Amino acid sequence: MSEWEPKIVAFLCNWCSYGAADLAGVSRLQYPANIRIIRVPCSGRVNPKFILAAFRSGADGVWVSGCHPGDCHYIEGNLYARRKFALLNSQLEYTGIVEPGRLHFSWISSAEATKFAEVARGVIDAVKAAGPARHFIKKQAEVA
Amino acid sequence: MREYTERIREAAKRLLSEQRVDTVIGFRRGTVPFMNEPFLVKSVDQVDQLYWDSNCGINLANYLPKRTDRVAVVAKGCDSRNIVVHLLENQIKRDQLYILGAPCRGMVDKRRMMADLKGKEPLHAEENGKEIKVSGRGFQVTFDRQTYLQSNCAICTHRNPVVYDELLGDPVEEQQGVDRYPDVRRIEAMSVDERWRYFQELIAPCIRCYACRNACPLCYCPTCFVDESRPQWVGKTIDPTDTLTFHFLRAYHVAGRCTDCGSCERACPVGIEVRKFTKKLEKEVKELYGYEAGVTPDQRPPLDTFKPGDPEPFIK
Amino acid sequence: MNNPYLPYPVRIDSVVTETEDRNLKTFKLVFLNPEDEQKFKYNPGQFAELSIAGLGEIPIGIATSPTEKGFIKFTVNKVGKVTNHLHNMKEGDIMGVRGPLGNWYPWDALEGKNVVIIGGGFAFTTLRSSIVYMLDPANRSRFGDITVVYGARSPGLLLYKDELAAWEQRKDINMHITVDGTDDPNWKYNVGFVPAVTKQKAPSAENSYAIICGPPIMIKFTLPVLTELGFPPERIISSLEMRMKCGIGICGRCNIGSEYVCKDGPVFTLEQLSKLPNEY
Amino acid sequence: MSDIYISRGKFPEIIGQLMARYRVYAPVLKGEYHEFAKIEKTEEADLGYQNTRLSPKGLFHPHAERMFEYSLVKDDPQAGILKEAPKDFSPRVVLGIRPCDAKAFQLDDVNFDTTAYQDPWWVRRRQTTTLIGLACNEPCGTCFCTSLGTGPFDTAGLDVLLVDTGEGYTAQVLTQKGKDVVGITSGWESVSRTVSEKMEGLRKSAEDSLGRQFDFDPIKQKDMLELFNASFWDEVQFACINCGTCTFLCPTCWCFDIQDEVWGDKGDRIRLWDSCMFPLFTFHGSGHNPRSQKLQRVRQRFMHKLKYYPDKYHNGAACVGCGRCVKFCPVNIDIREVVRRMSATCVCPA
Repeated sequence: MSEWEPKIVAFLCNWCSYGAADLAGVSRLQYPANIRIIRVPCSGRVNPKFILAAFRSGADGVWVSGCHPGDCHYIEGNLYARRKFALLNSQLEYTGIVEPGRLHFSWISSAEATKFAEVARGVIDAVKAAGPARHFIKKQAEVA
Repeated sequence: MREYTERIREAAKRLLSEQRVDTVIGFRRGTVPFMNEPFLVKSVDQVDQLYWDSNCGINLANYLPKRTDRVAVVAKGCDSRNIVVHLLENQIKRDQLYILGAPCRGMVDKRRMMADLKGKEPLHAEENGKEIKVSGRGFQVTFDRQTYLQSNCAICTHRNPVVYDELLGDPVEEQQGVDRYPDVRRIEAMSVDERWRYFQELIAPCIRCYACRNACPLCYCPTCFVDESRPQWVGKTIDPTDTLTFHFLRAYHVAGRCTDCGSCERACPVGIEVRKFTKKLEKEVKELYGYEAGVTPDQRPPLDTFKPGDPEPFIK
Repeated sequence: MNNPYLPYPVRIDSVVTETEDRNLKTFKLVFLNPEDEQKFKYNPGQFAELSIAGLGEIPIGIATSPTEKGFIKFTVNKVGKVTNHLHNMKEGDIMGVRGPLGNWYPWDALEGKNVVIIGGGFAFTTLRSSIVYMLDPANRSRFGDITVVYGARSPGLLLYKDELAAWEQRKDINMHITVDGTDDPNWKYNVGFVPAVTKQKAPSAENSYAIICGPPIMIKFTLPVLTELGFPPERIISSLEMRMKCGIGICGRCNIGSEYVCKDGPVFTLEQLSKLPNEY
Repeated sequence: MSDIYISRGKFPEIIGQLMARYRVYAPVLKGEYHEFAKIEKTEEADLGYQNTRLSPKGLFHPHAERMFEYSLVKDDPQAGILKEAPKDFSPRVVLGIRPCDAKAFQLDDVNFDTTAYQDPWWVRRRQTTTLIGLACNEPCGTCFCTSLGTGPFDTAGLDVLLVDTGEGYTAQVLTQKGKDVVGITSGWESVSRTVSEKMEGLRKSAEDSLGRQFDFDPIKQKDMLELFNASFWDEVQFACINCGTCTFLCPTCWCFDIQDEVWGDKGDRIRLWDSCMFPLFTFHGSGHNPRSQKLQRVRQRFMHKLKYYPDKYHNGAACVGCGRCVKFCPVNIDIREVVRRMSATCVCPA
């Protein structure tokens, strides 16, 4: 059997991190292929339900990336998102739903292809260290 | 607390007959011990049904959103904070409200008294100052009110209403030096697997009746996320992952808005300490953004605003 | 024990888009097991639960008549989770059908009577079933005059356009097709709302029954017209819609007063409805 | 068959004998409350209980249960075709059920087991289950069974009725099923006169303590629409928060939802309790909701139990007076008060 490879869902802002991913690709920067990208219009669009849905569906890790504070295409979407994610992040760890190393947030501009590849590698390493998702996966309903 | 009964009746009578308000929301005496029923008074002849004692733990702010009449409402400290939250969220207008502030010494916890009765059924309960006399078939016990406060009331730091039009009694002394979060710290200190097990066991008895959600004044969404079908975020059965998703998101939806009124926990028919979910968020909001829900009528709720320098140690 | 919740497996034989807004499609279904077709004996006016594994079930009126053999048809409006998925299904796909369910138009009572059928929009499905049933050579003599008033908002929103045209040519049925409005210069039928057209065509109430299905607003304004024409409440028949799950009077969802719409209905006379709470 | 008796000391042996042949469900203390659960050891059964917090309806109609399973694998010829989910229908005994709850199953039978349709899961569980009841010597303050045609010693729906007479239990065998279960047990003796007198005394004191708390009959006579349009619903409904506590705890609330759940390429069709208190219950696909208002939903619950059901089945109210909704309603809506209002001779206009 081949070695376990984590599945990571990445919600990337269309105006920055998604562009960085594109640029990283065009620039032939290397990072492992564990990341499934979902393009969103803004990190502020990432509803916490999306993140829970990813984990419920069996994602081993989730990564949300948006524009640097002050650079939001919609002026302040990422600043609202930052508060939202701060609370979500701590509550997910508090309830034991998400172990440390599974949920990641970053600010990456569209020019930062190198940072994108670096963070991607970091995210993958951290999720690998956390191991396959165990806690919060919806399988067959536990009913009579 | 019973002394408020007369004052509530007097105020209701006055406000209705002077046509200051169209209705009055208070409680009437329950049909079983330790329970009172939220009650809408529409005319002066109903006023004498109004009642107050230490079993008025249901948050009356829950009955305010979308009301169109001029309404007087009896409000404890927590209720008044939820009224502030409603005002901030445009659920009701200040000028249609007449707030009868009830400085509060805490509501009693039916569940703990029942537990200490060890299966004996209380048939009558009468509150007298600091004591609650309970009697049933062949027994009589006296409970000390203070000892049997709801756990949220025991750590309450806003016993006096924060907004009101008149007070039903002199302000009570606020509790000083209260440690609000020993239980949160205890859970924080656990390992991640222990925390996971702790919350799994906590919600195991849940029957998905949504009493916690519906007793909460903050849960007024026209369609709750559990009822959405396209996409369906969460299954409707008592599957543990679905039940946890519900409790997690319910708590998250009240982050920065929850006043720790304890209605959710009080309403739960199976005795789940659902505040274990909300209190951590309350603590985080206080630590990260210095915000306490429902205390400041002129400050936006923490998730409806931001500061350029908000802490972001978790972001790469 | 026979399990009334278990759908019969069926194959989608064809899909026809009925209306120009593409929100209504007719699905022709063929039973995978021929013996299931024998068990699925129905009367015009009944409905069935269409079942799609992974999504759920929807109660839909049966659009075919029992005189049409070898298949059943359902015309489905695209509104929710199941119907949206169904609209994307193709010929050859497997799904399920559970039924027939509910009661039907009172065919015994209608025997020897004139039948006035009034329909609006996509509520024409079980009415189509009824018309085909009555026009069947084996049945036509059992009924008196058949009058149909059928309206839609525009010509493109009428269902079963080919059949409507064919019925227009027949002598043994009085067709009054109408639209609320149209800019089609070649439109050869009526223009006007169903209540107005009903009033204008004034079908006789003598020895007659009226079956009326359509949007609530149409029913609301047509009922006074029928009363004026002399139809008593016990001779005005309608079919209710309710949210349903089990379809067999057990799950409790479609309860109105002492009736379960799925089992005791969906067909009620106006007289029966007047004795029930109006929670529908 | 005349009544039989067993001393308290020997009773655990009876439970043991039952467990050897049946799956035995009994009240088990979990946390602060009892609930019916399958017992593995005789001592788990706690017949000293008052009543369970959740009604035992879950024994026949679980909160959520898998009805069908199916594959969604693309090339599987059976994909999308529903198959009945396997279940354990081996014989079982429910020990210590209260007469009110047993009566509730009878009331529910007319819904699940009709001439037109039989709910296969309900019916099979009913067929394979023997109910050994336990009379209520000390009814709760919230009980009102005697006002609705049942009672603390009622035998309706039971196969055997036990009465705890202090030093032991008497057993009244009521059906063939009851005979069969008692037949495999041993250690019974005949009922002495003292025990028999004691039992009568217990019955009388239990029934007297309940009294007749309201008169249900006038509701039967009243016009449905008059009750439906009565003005008191406005006051009844005010406190309601539209949670599902009353319906989920109620032994005669059977309404359910059916949901499909998919995981990977497999799926289940599941049925689960639903509540007429929830707005979604009647929400049409079109967006129309015939019971969009709280008042309509509160009225539906009480009317269904107290008027629609009696009118449909002529079987009395769909309420057995167990008092669970009274005890656990978070806002103290008391069905006894509602019955009194509904049965009051003058329903005065608003």
